[in-house]
Amino acid sequence: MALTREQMAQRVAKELKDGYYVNLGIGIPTLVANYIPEGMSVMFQSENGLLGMGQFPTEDEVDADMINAGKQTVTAIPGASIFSSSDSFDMIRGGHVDLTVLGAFEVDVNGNIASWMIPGKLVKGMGGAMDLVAGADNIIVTMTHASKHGESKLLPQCSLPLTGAGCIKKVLTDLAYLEIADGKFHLKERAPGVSVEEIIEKTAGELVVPDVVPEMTFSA
Amino acid sequence: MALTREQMAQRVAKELKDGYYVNLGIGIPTLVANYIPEGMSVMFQSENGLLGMGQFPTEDEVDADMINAGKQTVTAIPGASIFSSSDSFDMIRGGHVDLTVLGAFEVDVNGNIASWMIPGKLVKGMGGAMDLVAGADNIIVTMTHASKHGESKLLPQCSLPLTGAGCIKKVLTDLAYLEIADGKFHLKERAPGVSVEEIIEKTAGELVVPDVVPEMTFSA
Amino acid sequence: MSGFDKVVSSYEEAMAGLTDDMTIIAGGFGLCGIPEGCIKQIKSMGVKGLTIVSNNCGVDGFGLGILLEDRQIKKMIASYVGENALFEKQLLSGELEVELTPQGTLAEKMRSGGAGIPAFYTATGYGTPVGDGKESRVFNGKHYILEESVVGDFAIVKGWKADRFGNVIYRKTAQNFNPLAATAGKITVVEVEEIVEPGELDPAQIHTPGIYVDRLIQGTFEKRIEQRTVRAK
Amino acid sequence: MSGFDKVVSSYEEAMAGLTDDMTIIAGGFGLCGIPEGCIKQIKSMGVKGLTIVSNNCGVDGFGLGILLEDRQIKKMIASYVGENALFEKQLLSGELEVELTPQGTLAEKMRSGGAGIPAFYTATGYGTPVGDGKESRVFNGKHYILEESVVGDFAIVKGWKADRFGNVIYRKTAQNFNPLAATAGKITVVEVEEIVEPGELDPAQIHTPGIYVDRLIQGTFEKRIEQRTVRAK
Repeated sequence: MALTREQMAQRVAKELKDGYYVNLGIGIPTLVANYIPEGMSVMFQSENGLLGMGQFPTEDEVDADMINAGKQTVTAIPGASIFSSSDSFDMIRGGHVDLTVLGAFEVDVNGNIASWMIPGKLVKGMGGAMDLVAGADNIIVTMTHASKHGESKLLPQCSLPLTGAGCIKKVLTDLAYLEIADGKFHLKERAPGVSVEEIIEKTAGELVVPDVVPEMTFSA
Repeated sequence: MALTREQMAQRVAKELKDGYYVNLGIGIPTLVANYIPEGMSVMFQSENGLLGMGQFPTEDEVDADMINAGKQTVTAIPGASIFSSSDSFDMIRGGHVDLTVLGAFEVDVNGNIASWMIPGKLVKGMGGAMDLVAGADNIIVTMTHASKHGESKLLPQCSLPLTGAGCIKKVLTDLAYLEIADGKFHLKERAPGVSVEEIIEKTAGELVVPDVVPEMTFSA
Repeated sequence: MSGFDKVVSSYEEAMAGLTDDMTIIAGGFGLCGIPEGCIKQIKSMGVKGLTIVSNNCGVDGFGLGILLEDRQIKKMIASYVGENALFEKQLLSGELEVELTPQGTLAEKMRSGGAGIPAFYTATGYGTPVGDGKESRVFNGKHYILEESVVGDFAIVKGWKADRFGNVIYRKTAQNFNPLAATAGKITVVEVEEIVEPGELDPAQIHTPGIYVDRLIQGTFEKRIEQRTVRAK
Repeated sequence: MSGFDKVVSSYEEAMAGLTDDMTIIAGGFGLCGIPEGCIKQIKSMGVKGLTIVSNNCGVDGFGLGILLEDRQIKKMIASYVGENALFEKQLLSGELEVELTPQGTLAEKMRSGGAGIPAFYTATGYGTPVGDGKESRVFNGKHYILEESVVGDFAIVKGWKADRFGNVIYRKTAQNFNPLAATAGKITVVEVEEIVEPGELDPAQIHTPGIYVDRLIQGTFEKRIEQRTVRAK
C-alpha cells in the first residue's frame, strides 16, 4: 500500500534530531510537526521571520501581526525570535537551518529539483523555495512517486524548469525512501506492502536496488 | 593669519544644516561639535554603532559599554539608536550620512585623498576612513595647507597611497576654503589676513582664483 | 531639535513628489505589515507606470491589489503573486510585467540597495530560469549567480511605534520586509500605529534608525488576515 | 527542550575542539564588548598558528593582545592595530602577518560569510592599496571592487544577556561586531553577563537568534576602558 500523507509525514519525522532547526514547506511537510518523536525538541523556522513557531492560536490569541510563511495565523513558543526577511534568509542561505522539508513536481538523479513552474500554466512565483533548496545541506523532498497518470517523478533529468540544481539528496515518496548519490537514485526503504518491482517500474531515473530493501514500519 | 584649530572647526560648522546626520573624524573634525550654530540641530554618527552621540559622561555616567569610534567614553542623546558595525557601515556606505568631516595628509585636483599610510612608517590601519570617503557624497577635508617644511598638501596628484579615489569636493585648510571640480582647486575663501599670493604659492595643484576672494569672518 | 522631526500630518504630504513611472519599494508579507495608508494615497493620486518592488501584490481590492484597478502598475518585482485575480488578468493580457525574484534574493536586493552594495553573489537560482542571462561564478567549489541591488524613488513602510525622529520598531512578524524597504528608498515614508517622543524607545532596540526615515505619519490600519487558522482552546 | 540548551559550564568546554592553525572571528571594538573569557581560554590552551579576524587586536596584556605573548597568532585580519607595542614588534620582525581591511568591509565580510553570500561589491577601497589585485567593476557609473566573505572555524562573542536557547542581546555600543561574528563561526561561542530562561526576552528584540549559537557560557568581565573621557558635572 502506498503511504498516506500522514504516514509520509511520520516517516519524515524519523529524520528529526533533538535540537534541530527545521523549515517545513506547505502541504505534507507541514504535517511533520504533528509527529515529533517523544522527548525530542525541534524548532520551526518560518521564512517570513520567525524562529520558534508554535501552534495555531486560539480564537482569543489570533493576531494579524503574527503569521507564518503560509500566511496562516500562528503563535510563538517561549524562546522564539522574530526578525526581518533578510535576517531570515541569511539563516537559510547561510546553511544554518538543519533540515528543510518541501514538496516537488520532479527530482532527478543529479539532485535537481523542479517545484515551482509548469510552462503553459500561470506562474505564481517561487516564494522562498529557491533560497531554501540552495541554502540547505539537508533537504528531504516529499512527493508522490508518480503522477496520477502513472508517469514517474523520479527522472533521469528534470523536464520542468528547475528550482535548484544539484541540491537534493533525500526523497520520500508514497512508495519509497530514496537517496541520491553518484548520479543515481538509491532505494533505501519501501512502503509496507509495496513491491520492489513496482518501485523499479515507477522510477524513470537510474535506480540502485540493494539485495534487501527493508519495509518501513509505523506505530499504530 | 592662519586659522587656529578652533577657527577651522568654526568654519566647518558653517556647512552644517538643520537636521544633518554628521560623522566627525578624529582631531580637528571632533571640535566641530562645539560650534553648532544656534537653533540648529545636528546628530552625530559614530561608526562603531551609535547615531545620536552626546557629550562626554560625568564621572558617575561613565560606562565601559558606551564608547565612540575614538574609543572615548560617551553618552547618547534622547532619540539615539545603537546598532551593529555592519548596520553602521550600511548607513555610511549607502550614503545616508549627510556630512563627513575628516583629516588628511594630502588631497589632489581629482578629489583623491591620502590619509592613512606613509610608506616606511608603521601602518596602523585605515579603520573606517576608506568606507567614510567612499560612501559619503558630502565630505569636508580639514588639514593644514602645507607641511611644517612648507610643502603643499594640495597636489596635482597625491604622492601617498590613497584612502579614496575621486571622492573629495571640499577642503578647508588653515589658509583657505577650496572646492574641487573639473580637475582643479577653486579658491572660495581665505583666512583673515592671508593673502591670495600665499595661497597660490602653497598650492601645488592647479588653482582657479576668482577676482575677488572673500575673507572668512569669525564671531568673537 | 526640529530638524529631525519627521512627522507629517497628512498622507498627501507623506507621498508628495511621487510621479508617474517611479519605482516604489514596499514593505509587507502577504497582507501582514503593509503600508495601507500610503497605498491608498498612491491610488488616489492616480500616478501611472509604477514599478513596485514588494514580496507580494496584495489581493483583489486590498493592499497593493488596489493599484491594479486603475492600471497604475507597469511592472511588479515580487517573489509570489498568486493571490490576485486581477493581477493574473493583467499579466496574461500583457498590460503588466512581472519579474519573479526569489524571496531571499529580493530581501537582500533591498538591504544591499540601502547599504551601498550594488551587487552580490548568491547560490539561489543558479541553474534555474532565475539565473538565465546572469553572470555565474564558482567560489569554493560551489556555483553562484550575480544579483544586482534595488533602490526606489520611494519606500513605503509600515511600523508599529516610532519616535518623532523616525526611529521605528516593528511588531511581531509584521516586521518582515519593512526594515529593508526603509533603507532602500530615496524618500522613505513610514506609517505607524503610535508616535512617541524621542527618548521613549530603548536606543538598543530600534529596528530602523531615523537616519533612513524622511517622513513619518500616524495611521489607522485594517490589518486584514489572509489565512485565519485557529485551534480549539 | 534539552536539545536547544546551549549552556556550558566551563571555558574548557566552550572552546573544546579549537586546534592549531584555525581561524577565529572575534567580536569587539577596541576593548569594548570583547569576549574576555574565551580569549583567556585560548591563551591557556596554547594553540598556535591562529588566524584572527577582529576589528582590533587588543592592547599589550589585555584582550587579543595576550595571544601575542606566546606567539599564538600567525595572521591578523583587522582594520586598526595601533594600540599594541608587541603587535608592532612581531609585525616588523615578520613573525606576524597582517591583512588590513576597511572597517565596513570587515563587518560586511563577516555578515555575508554567515549569510551564504560568498562575495559582494563595494566602493570602499577602490583606487587604493586595498583594491590592488582585486576585481573592479562599474555599476551605474561608479567603481566598485569585489570583496570575498569570511567564515571562521570558531566565532567568539561577548553578549549581555541570553536565554538558554542562545538568543542573545547586547548592551549599548558593546554590540559592535559581535552579532556579525556570531553568524560567521562554524562553532559560535557566546559569553554573557547573565543567562535567563527561554521566554524572558522579547522575541522581537533578540539581536542574535539562538540558531547561530552553539555554546553559551556565563562569564565575568573586567571591561577595561581605553579612553576614559569625562566632563564636569
